[in-house]
Amino acid sequence: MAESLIQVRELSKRFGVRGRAYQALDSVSFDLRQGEVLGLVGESGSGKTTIIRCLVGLEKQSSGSISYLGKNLGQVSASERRRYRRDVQMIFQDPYSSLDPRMTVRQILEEPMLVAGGFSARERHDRILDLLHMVGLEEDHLHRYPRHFSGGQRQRISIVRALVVGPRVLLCDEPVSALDVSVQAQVLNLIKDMQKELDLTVLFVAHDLAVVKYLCTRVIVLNSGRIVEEGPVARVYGAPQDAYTRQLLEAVPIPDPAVERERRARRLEGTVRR
Amino acid sequence: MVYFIFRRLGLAALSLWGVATIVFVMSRLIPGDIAGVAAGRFASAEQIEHVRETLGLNKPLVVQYWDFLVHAVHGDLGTSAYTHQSVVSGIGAVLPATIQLVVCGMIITILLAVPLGVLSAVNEGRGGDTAIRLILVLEGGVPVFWLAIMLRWIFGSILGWFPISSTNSLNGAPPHVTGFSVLDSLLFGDFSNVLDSVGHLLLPAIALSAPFIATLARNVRSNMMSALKSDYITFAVSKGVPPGRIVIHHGLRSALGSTLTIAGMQFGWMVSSAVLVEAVFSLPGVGSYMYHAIVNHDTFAVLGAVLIIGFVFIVTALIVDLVQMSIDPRVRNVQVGVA
Amino acid sequence: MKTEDKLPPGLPSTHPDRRGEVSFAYRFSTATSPLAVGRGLGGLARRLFGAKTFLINRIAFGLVAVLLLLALLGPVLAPYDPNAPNTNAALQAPGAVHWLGTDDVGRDVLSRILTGATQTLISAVLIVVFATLIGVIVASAAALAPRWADEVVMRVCDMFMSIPSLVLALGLAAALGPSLTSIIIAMVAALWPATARLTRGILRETMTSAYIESAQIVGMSRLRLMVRHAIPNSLDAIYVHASMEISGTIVMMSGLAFLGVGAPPPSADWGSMIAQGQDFITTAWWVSLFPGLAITLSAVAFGLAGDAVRSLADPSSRRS
Amino acid sequence: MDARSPILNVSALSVSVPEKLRIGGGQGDLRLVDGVSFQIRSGERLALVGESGSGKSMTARALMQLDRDVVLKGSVCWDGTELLGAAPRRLREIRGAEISMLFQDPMTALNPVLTIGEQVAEPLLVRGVSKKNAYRKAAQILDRLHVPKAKERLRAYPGQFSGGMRQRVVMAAALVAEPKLLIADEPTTALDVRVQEQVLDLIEEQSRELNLAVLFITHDLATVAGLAQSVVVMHHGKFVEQQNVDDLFSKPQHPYTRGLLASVPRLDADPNRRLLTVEDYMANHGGESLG
Repeated sequence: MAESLIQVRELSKRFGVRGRAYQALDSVSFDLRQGEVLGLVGESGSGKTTIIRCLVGLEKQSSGSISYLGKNLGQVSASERRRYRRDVQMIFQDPYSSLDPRMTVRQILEEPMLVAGGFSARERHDRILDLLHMVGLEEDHLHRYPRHFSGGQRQRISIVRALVVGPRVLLCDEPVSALDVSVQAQVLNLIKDMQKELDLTVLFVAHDLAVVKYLCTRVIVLNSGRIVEEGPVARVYGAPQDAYTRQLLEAVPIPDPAVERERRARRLEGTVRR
Repeated sequence: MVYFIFRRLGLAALSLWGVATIVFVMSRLIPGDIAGVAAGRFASAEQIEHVRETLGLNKPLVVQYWDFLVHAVHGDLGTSAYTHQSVVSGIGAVLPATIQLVVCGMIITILLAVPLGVLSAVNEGRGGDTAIRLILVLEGGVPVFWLAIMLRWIFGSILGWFPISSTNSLNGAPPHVTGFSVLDSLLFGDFSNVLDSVGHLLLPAIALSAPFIATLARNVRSNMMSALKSDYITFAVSKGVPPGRIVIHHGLRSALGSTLTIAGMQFGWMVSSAVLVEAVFSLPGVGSYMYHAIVNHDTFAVLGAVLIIGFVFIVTALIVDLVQMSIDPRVRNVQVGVA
Repeated sequence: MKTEDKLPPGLPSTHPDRRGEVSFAYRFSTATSPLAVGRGLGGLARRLFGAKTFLINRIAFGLVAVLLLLALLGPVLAPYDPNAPNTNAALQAPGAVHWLGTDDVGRDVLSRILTGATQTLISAVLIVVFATLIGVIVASAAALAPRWADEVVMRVCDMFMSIPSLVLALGLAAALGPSLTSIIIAMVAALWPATARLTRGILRETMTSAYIESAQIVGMSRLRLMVRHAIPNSLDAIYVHASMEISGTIVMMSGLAFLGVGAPPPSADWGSMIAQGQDFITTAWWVSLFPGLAITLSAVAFGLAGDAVRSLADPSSRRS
Repeated sequence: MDARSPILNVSALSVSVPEKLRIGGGQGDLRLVDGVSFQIRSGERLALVGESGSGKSMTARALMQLDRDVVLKGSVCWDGTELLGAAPRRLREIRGAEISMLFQDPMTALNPVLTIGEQVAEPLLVRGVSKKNAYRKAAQILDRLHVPKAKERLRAYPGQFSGGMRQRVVMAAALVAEPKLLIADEPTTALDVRVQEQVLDLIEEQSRELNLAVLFITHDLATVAGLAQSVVVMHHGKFVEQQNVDDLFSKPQHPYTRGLLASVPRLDADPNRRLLTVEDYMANHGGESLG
C-alpha cells in the first residue's frame, strides 16, 4: 500500500452554539495516500466541503486531528507548518470569485511563490510559463485581468496558481460544478493529465458521481457528516454496500433514453412511495 | 425566540450604558473649569468651590463616573445652571411636544415616501422615475431649518394660512395634561381647539419631514426594485397575477421589513432634527430646550438632552426590532431555527 | 467575454453559479469596476465626463467641480470685504451694487456666501476624509484583531450610533465651545462610527471571498491579506459611501452653525447667516434666502455626484 | 382538440437587448436568441438543451413575456392566438392558467413573507375563485405532489421547507389552475441528485396523468433522456437541431450535439476512455469554434 500522506482522525466540526448547533462532521477518519485520486462524494450538507476547509485551515475542527507525513498538524513547528502549506494546495469551486479582480494574472500567479518564499525572479517566471503552457494558456494572457477570461480559462488559472509552488497534494472543491459541460470535460481532462504528469495526490470533492468515477481511484461517500462507505471506485460503484450509496447511484441519470425509461418504469411501479 | 428577545433587551441596556458613558466623557471634555462654567460667569471663588463640591468634582474620576451612572439610573441628570431646575423634569415637561411633532412628521413622511418610492421603482428607468428621483434629490438637500424659515415666511407671514409660532393660539390652548397638544385638545377642547393644535403642528412637521421623505423614499425604491427583480416576483407574474397585486401584495410586503427598520431609525434622527425646527418655530420641546441650553452655555442641560434623545433612539430601535421579529416570517423563522 | 456578462439588470443569468443574489462587496469587486480602471487625471476626467456617462451624472460632476473651484477662489472673487460692516448700506435689497443685497449691518451677502463656501465646502470634505480615514483604520484594525476585540470595537461604534449624529455633534461642539475646529472635531467624532461599521461589514464580506481564502491557504499573513487584497477590493464601496456623506455633512454643519455652535461671528458661515436673517425675514428675505439656496445647491450637487459615483462603481445599477 | 396539431407553435423567435440597455455598452443590439422555431403538441414533453449563453432560458421567458426590456420578434402561437403583441390582459389570462412555469431555484422562487397556501392558491384567487375553494384546491394539489400533511402546511412559510419540498410547492402553484403547458426552466439544477430524481419523476407523472405538455429547459442532457420525447439543441442563441429523444442520443446529427454528448462523464462508461470535448468535434467538422 502506498505511503499515507494525510491522515484524518476522528475529525468533528460543529457550527453554531448551544441549541442551534449543527454537526457538520461527525468523527470522520480516512487516509490520503501518495499518488491516489480520492473522491469525496455526498449531497449538499454532507460535510464534504467542510473536510477540505479543515484540511487547509480555513476552518478549525471542533475535535480530532489531521496529520501530514505522520506529524499531527496541531503540534508541528512553524517551519513544518510552512512546508505543509506549500505541499497542500487547493482549487475552489467558483472560478468567478476565486481570483482577485484587481490583480493581473501574473500577480495572481506570482503571489503564492512570493508568500512561500525561496523562488528567484527567474524561477518564478519560468514556473509560471511552464504551467501556463501546460494548461493551454498563452504568455500574453499574463498582463490581463481575470474579468477578461471565461469561466473555463479562469479555472485553468486557478489550477496554475495552485501548482506554481510545487505541491504534492491538490485539494479540489467541486472545481467543475460551476462550469458548462463542454468546459467541464476540458478541465477534468486537465486535472487528470496534471495528476499523472506531476505525480500529484488529489482529494476531489464533488456531488456528481459520474465525475468522480471518471477521475478518481478511490472514493469516500459521506452522508450528514459521516462516512457511510469507502473503497476503490470500481468496487463501490460496482457493488455498493450501503443503502445510501445505492440510492445515490440509482438517482444519477444516464444519458441513454432506453435505460432511463426502463429505470423510471421500475421506480414508478415498484413504489407508490412518499 | 425568547432567547433573542432577551438578547435584544440586553443589547439595548448595553447601548444605554454606552450612551451614558459617552455623555459623561463629553461632560469632562469641556475646556477649562467645569465648576466655573456651572457656577455661572459671575460666581465668586467660594461659590465655584461650593459648586465643585456639590457636583462631586473633587472626587476621583472613577467615583465621579460611578456617581453619574447611579444618578442617571435614578433619573437625575443634574440641575440646569440657567433655570436652576432639574434637567430631567425640565426635559420631561417638553418631551411630549417633541414626540408629537415627530410622530406628525413621521406620518407625513410615510404617507408621501412609500407611494413615491413604489411609483419610482415600478417605473424604473422611465420618465416618472427620473422625475421623482430628481424631486427627491432636491428636496433631500434642503436644510431643515432653512425650509422651516421659508415655510413660515411664505405660508405664515405672506399668505397667512398658518400660525407662525408656538403650539396653540393664546385663546386656543387646552389645559396641559398629557403635554401632547392635539391629544389635550381632543380631551378637553372643542373641535376648533383640535384644528388650532393641528394647524400649529403642520408647518413644523412638513419642514421636519422633508429630508426624511427623500431618504425613506429612496430606501423604499431600492427595496422595491430588488424585490421586483427577484425570482418570486417573476414566478408571480408567470402565475398570471395582475400588476397591482404584484406590486402591493408581493413587492411591498417583502420590501416593508427593511423600510420599517429605516423608519424606526428615522424616528430617532427626527427627534434630533426637531432641535432645529423647534428653534425656528419657537415650539416648546426638547429641541428648544437644547437650543436655549446651548445659547446659555448650560452644558449639563445640553448633555442631559443628548442623553434623553439617545434614550428615545434606543427605545425606538428596540420597539422596531421587536415588532419586526413578530411580523416578519423570515426573521421569525430564523429565531425558531427551522431549516 | 461571454454573452451573459452583458445582460441588462433584471434578466436572469443562466450560469448555474450566478444564481441567488449577488452580494454588495462581490458586485463592487469582481464586476468591471470603472473606478478601478482609467488611471490618472485624464482617465478620471474621461470616466466622469466621457460620452458613456449619463448626462445627469456629468451635470453633477460639473456642478461639484464649479463649487470646489468657488470654494478655492471664493475670497478672491468676493466683490466686497465679507466682514466689513457698512451701516449706511444696511438691509439693501438685491440690485446692481449688491447683487444679493446686504445684511443688517450692511455686509454684502454675495461676498459672505462666497467666503462661506470656502469654509463650508472645504471643512465638509475634510470632515468626511477624516471620518472615513478613522473609520477605515478602526475597521481594518478590528478585522485584524482577535475576535473579542473586534466585537468590543463594533459595540463601541454601536453605542456612538445610538446617539443621532446631529445631537452627538451638537453636544460635543457645545461642550468644546464655538469654533470651526470644534465643529470639525465634533462632526468627525459623530460620523466615524458609521463609516467604521460599514467598512467592517464590507471588509468582512470581502474577506470571505474565495480569492482571499486562497491567499490565506498559501500562508499569507492577515496583515498582508488586508493590505494586498481586502482593502483594495473594498475601496470602491468606501469611496461611494464617502462621496454620499459629503452632502449630508454640508447640511449638518450648517445646522450646527444655525444653532450657534459654529464658527463665532463675524465669520461668514451659511448656517449662521440664515440664523441672523430669520428675525427680519419679512422685510429682508434675501439675507436668509440666498445662503439657504447655497446650502441646498451644494448638498444637491454633492448628493447627485455621490449617486453618480455609485452608479459608476456598480455596473448593475448603471442606468439613470 | 386534435392531439396531433401543436398547441404551441414558435417560429423564428428572436430575443434581443436594445443597444442602450446593454450593460457595459457595446455596439448594436445584443441578440440572445436568433430565429428559433419549434412546436409542442398537447401532452408532449419537449426538452430545450444548451449551455450557458445558449439562449434557452431567454426563449422560455420570451414565451411568457416575462422580461420587460427585451425586444421580441417572430411568432409565438398559443392554441390559435398569437402571443407576441397580445394585450397584457390576455397574457395574464394565459399565464398560470394555460401556461405556467417552474424556476431553477426553488429557494428564491417563493416569496418568503407569504404563506405557502397563499402562494399556491394565488393563480385561482386572482381569477375570482373563493378563498375557501382555492385553498381546498391548493391542499389537494400539494397532496397529489406528495407533500405530507398538505393541509397544515398551507399556513407555513417557505423558510420552513427544504429545497425539494419547495420545488414541489412551486410546482403545485404552477399546476393548481390546470394549465396545458408547463415550462420548467432548469428545475433540478439547484437540487441534490436524489431530490432531482423525485422532481423529474413528478414532472413526468403529472404530465402523463393530466395530459400536460412540458417544455423542459436544461443544460444536462442526461436528465432529458428519460423524460422528454423530443429534444431541441441550442447553441449561442441559435437552433442546432431537433430530433426525437432516441434518435438524438443514438445518432446526433450536428457535431455540437455529438460533442455535448461525448463530454458528459457517464456512470456507465469506462473511466479510462478519455472524455472528448465539444471543441474536438467542432474542429473535426470544421464548425465554428467556441469562445
